[in-house]
Amino acid sequence: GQLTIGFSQIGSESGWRAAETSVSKQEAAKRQVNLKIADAQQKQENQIKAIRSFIAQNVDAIFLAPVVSTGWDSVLKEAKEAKIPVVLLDRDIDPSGKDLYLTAVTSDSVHEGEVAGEWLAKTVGSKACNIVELQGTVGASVAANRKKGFDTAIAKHANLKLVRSQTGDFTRAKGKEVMESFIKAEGGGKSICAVYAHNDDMMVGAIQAMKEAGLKPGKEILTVSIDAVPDIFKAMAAGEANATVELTPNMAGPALDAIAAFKDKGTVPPKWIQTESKLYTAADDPQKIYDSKKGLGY
Amino acid sequence: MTALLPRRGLAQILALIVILAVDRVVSPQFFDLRLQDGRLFGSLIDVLNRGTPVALLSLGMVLVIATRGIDLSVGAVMAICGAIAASLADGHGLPVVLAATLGAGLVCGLWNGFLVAVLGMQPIVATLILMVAGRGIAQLITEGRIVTFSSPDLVWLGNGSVLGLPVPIVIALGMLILTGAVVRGSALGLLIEATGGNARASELAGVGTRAMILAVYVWCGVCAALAGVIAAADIMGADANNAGLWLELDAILAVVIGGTSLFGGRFSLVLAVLGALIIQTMNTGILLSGYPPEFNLLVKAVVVLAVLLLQSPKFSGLAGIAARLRRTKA
Amino acid sequence: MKGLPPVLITAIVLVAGFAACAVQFPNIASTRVVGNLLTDNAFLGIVATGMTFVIISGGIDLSVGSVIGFTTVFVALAIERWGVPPLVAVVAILALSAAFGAAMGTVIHVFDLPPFIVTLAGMFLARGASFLLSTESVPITAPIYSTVSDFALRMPAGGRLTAIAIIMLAIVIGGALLLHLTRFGANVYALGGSRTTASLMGVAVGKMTIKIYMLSSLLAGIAGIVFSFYTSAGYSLSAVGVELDTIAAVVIGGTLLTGGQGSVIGTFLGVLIQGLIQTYINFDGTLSSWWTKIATGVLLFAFIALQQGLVVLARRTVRKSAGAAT
Amino acid sequence: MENNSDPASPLLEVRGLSKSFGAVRALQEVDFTLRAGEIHALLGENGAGKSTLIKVVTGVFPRDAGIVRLGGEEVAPRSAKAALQAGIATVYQEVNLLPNLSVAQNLFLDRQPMRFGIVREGEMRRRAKALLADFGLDIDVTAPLGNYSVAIQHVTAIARAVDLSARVLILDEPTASLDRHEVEILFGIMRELAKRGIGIVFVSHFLDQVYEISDRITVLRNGRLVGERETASLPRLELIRMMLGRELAETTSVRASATEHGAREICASFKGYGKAGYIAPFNLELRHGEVVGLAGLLGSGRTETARLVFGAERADGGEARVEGATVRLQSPRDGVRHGFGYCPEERKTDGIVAELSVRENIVLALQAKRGLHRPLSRREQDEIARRYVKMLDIRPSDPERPVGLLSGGNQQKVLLARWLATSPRLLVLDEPTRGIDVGAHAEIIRLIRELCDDGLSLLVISSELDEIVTYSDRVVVLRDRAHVEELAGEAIDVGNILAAIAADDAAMQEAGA
Ligand SMILES: Nc1ncnc2c1ncn2[C@@H]1O[C@H](COP(=O)(O)OP(=O)(O)OP(=O)(O)O)[C@@H](O)[C@H]1O
Ligand SMILES: Nc1ncnc2c1ncn2[C@@H]1O[C@H](COP(=O)(O)OP(=O)(O)OP(=O)(O)O)[C@@H](O)[C@H]1O
Ligand SMILES: [Mg+2]
Ligand SMILES: [Mg+2]
Repeated sequence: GQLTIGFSQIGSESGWRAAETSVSKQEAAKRQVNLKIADAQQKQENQIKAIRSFIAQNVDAIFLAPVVSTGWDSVLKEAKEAKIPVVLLDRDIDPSGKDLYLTAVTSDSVHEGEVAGEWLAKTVGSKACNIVELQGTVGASVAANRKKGFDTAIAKHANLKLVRSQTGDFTRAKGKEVMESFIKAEGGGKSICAVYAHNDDMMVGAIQAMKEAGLKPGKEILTVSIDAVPDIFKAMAAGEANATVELTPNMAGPALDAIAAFKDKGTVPPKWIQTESKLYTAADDPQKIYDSKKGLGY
Repeated sequence: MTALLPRRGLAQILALIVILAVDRVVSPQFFDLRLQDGRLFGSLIDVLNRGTPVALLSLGMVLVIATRGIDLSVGAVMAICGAIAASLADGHGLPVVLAATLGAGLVCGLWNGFLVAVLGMQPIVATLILMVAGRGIAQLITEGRIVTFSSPDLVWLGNGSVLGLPVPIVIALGMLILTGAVVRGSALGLLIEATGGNARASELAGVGTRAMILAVYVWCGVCAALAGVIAAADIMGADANNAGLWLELDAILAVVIGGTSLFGGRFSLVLAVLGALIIQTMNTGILLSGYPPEFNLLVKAVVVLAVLLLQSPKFSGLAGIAARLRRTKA
Repeated sequence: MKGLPPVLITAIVLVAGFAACAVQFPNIASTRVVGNLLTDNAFLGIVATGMTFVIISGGIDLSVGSVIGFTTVFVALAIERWGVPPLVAVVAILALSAAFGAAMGTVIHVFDLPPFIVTLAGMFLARGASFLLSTESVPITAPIYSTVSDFALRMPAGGRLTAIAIIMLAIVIGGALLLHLTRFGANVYALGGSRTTASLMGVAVGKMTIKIYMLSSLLAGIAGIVFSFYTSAGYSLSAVGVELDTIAAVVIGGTLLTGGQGSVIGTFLGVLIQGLIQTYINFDGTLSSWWTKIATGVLLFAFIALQQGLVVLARRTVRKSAGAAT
Repeated sequence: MENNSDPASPLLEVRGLSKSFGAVRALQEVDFTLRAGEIHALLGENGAGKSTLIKVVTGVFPRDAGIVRLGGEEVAPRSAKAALQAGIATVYQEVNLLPNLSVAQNLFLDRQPMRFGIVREGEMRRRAKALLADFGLDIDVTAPLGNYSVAIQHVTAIARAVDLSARVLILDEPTASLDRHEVEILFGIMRELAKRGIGIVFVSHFLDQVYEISDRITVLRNGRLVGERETASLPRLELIRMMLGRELAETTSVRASATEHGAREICASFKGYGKAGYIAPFNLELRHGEVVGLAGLLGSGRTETARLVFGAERADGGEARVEGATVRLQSPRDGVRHGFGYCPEERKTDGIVAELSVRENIVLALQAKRGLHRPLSRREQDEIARRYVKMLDIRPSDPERPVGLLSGGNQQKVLLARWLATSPRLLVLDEPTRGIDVGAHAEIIRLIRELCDDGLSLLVISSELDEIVTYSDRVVVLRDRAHVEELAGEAIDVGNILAAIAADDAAMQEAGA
């Protein structure tokens, strides 16, 4: 009959996350799957609780968007004992748990950082460029990975220099505040050549800060960020942002397909279904993308 | 001479000066000011501007704490009111938006006040309820998205300027004066301090302690609403997930740094706002310093402890010097 | 003036709530869910026990969540990176957290500063220190970890009483005995009644204050170890915001934030009530992130209001019967 | 304790003790000598420094200068605990026990009987019972102390100290809230202890009691030692002169003619007023210019009557009228609005706002009455404060001093000032002279009379029957939470009141026989 799937979602900390949730619902509805979403309010312990209660309810499969990469072994073992397949969404877990889940539908966040860094290197060319970075929440694995990828990419280019890096907590308000201080600390922003933000929300805040300081983001100062949320396309259309790397909110679609195939025919999916980390720039008709993304629940 | 060396507030002023000096060391341009598009521009202005939400929150919080209460819900109320402002901004005029948001803040305050004053719940749990549910309500309004708007009126509240000063600073200053006028111009200040100092005795002296408690929570809600509107106007959007997140702790910290006891009683509005500025001066300094963000919390902890030790009556250093100075000048 | 003790009222509220949930989702009334409730809330039960002492003594400890986070990181690094034997690492971190609590208690007492703020600084400090140790999450692979976390007593009908649940139950019972049967416990209540008076009556207030915060941090350390068993990892962001959950559990359990009254068993019931609220929401599974928050708030309100109502009712009946007697 | 057998050797010796609080010099080079086996009264006006002396000696406050010798050896306790360990047990002035703990826990805090690290509850309960039985109390020792009246709390505190006193027992105004019966018991125990060689310091403002119990007297004034005398050789007037530094204006003992009062108008009246489980319904008429005294044993319902009359507690039946008009008294605010005032019995918890200044405490009720919108200007506040500080001789006279730092008696005067400032029509005073020195006592009684002559109506509770007899026009006697008798005019004397109070016991004994 109808499949019942429990989805342990991290929470609703950003627009992207809200979009992932609502896209998941749409995808489930499309396939007539009963999707139970438990929202963990950003806490791992809540996710573990949620998984346990899914097991207690005997669901057909569990989707897990892990808030952190470690600490899932024992609860996933329980799921395995109960013969409930688990699919990871959006983020991977520690390698030691490889045999505890069916497949992972994720992007590679190190790769995202690399794509951003490479774009910047290509665009700047050979001239010297001071970069400032808006990090995600301290301790968040995505932040660490996106930093790592970006650092690797720019390390190959001696002319690119990371001069300041501070956390903006993935939020607009903090992004703006931190950018304001970067501008003050870098002589009114004149010496900044590019901004890299770990997500688009911080970049939107940073763009405002630059505009208020009389700078021209997108022209005097290059911007590159990650996620591809609608508002960054609006900025791009206005010529205030340059590039973003997409993290698709549709992780559930491929996951649902994999589960359906596994349940019906016993097809074991590959261990990693990687989503594309696509780069968007002003050349990609940002207005159109904005219109198409607007309705997705970002 | 007491005007030069006030009995209270000396420790706070000194702390602020020390932190400003440290900021100057980590960032040589700290005191630079220039005019940019008819608006003052510089780190000092950033401190004031970024400090506004917490300063506004602390204005309400200090009254609540003076009655021996605490309001954990202010961050969530900020989120609710920001969300309301953002959803109404593009369809309605500023007066409607302000009326709706301040009204919402008022209702939130009434709810808290009702739980504390009428149902007799302990303030920390009573307001915890709205802290949890309130953010949910805010997200419900925005459906978890960041709702953006472009209404120039509302944007002006966040980014405009009056005589070169950013509007939020002017609003905070106005609220400080208004609150001061209401509280110290009427008997409210005395009655709040009495209620916080000894609620039973005040009740028996004929003070309407319930009304007093209700009033301070309402005012706290209104201040939080204003802070929420400013925070939303600042980023031209309502971020229900993150607006005001953990700011309740900063507001409480500001009040305590401002010398108001968490056990109620004597309070000072000006010093609470000064406390908010101390916190923000520290935050801005951290951002300017260029240290890796892993250090942020450690620096914060050390500074907070140092400021508190300065104020401690048992810590003879500063208090002793101040007393001696006062005595010699008198 | 006895009436219905607050603990009993909390227990009634818990049972009524459980029954109501079970009516809607029959699966809830299973040993499995009960076992989960204990396991999932083990670390919360442990910190809440320590917090009960602090709150009864008239203080508050906001640092516990951060201490848990620091502990997990420290233990993970010690075992995995520095090659310390697990047992030594555990002992070291317990000593460290006890010292941390003692330091906070000393500052509170010696400088006469409000606990709220001192422990808030402690919260920043411990979290900041764990960032310095490692911002990444570190998996713990030591065999003893999987042994402990896999250990469980089977209950009838599939429920599991896990090792960490047993640790929690032991600490709750130990805490209750310490609070209600020893001189130390009586002094905790005395401090909550009035610090000055307690001191005039000959209680060594300074030493008590230090010991109480030490106990709280020590239990937070144990909770951190339990948390690391629970997740087999150390992570600097673990247990963010747990201090508020803990305070809520303690207060729901009938302990007065103003100090002087309360019980460990009440706190334990408070923890279970919070766990039940979450289980209910998880079972429902239709709630979006925001409705989850709203529902949590509403249920919190319902439980507290119900409790408050019962307290008032109990007081009325006592007065009525006293009136009849005269 | 045979080492203390020599009656002449000083047990506790204080030499040149000084203590200042900022600018206030509370003690200046005070000497004090306590011999083993004596009962030594420490006397002085409110704010003379008695309590401070005690707190410095027991290490609660650090001293500025001076030495303390106990049994010949110099001691410098740095906390109450250290003093206890040295053998000095103290009952401080405010009831200093913990209302949230059980009576038994209070009695044995920090010294509970233990076995294997566990408190022996049963043993502790039994010992607590036995201890209190010595004081004629038979109560449930497992109930929280806060459930009991101030008097019972006070007796508990005394019992604890008595049990703890190894060498010295210090009692700072222990009798302030006790009635005659309990005072008798206490004195019996004190004499017993003194016989065993324990030195006892006794602070009181009741000179009768001082003469009854003490062997010697030390008098302080303004923080200085005035002198030390044998009680037997010190005439009362001389003692008063030592305390006040002047003669006491003679108080005439009986109120002016009571006859005309029959015609006075009714200020407030209560019919069938009561609350189930709190106090039985009563009828009470209060007239302008008249003092009504409430007499009864502890727990007889006097405080309850007062709270109901003022509106601090809601009645569940009956009718209240003010100046003839039916009114609702649902809260203290209602009481204040109708021109009532109420000085509660527990001044620390129900009366003062310790942190606020004398000025703010005085204007509090007046301000509450006027409402938020009509704040008293700072000048008006200063003026009111100055007037009452002067009228009631509140010391130190600085109106900006936090009330919590005043001596107990002066705090009581501040409370009185608070209500006088509202110009009430009815003032309810619960133990108004508790802890007030002889000078101020006479002052307050004169004030009560003057107020009456100005048309104020007074309802006064006092455990001092002499005092009640002195100023009352009518006396209502209470027993077991019911009004049982009303005496007026000639019928008012101590004997009649006692008879009315005891009638019940007699009746019970008859019934039992
Ligand atoms: N903690 C304190 N801080 C400042 N001043 C104090 C403090 N305690 C007492 N004083 C002052 O010291 C003086 C002596 O007070 P003390 O309490 O010893 O008087 P007392 O003789 O016990 O009076 P009473 O009979 O009213 O109890 C008073 O002027 C009082 O205001
Ligand atoms: N023997 C007792 N046992 C239990 N509770 C008592 C006893 N005596 C008094 N109480 C409690 O103490 C409270 C206050 O009563 P209180 O003794 O003050 O009455 P009162 O007649 O005003 O006496 P007084 O004015 O002398 O203190 C009452 O609420 C009562 O419950
Ligand atoms: Mg005294
Ligand atoms: Mg009484």
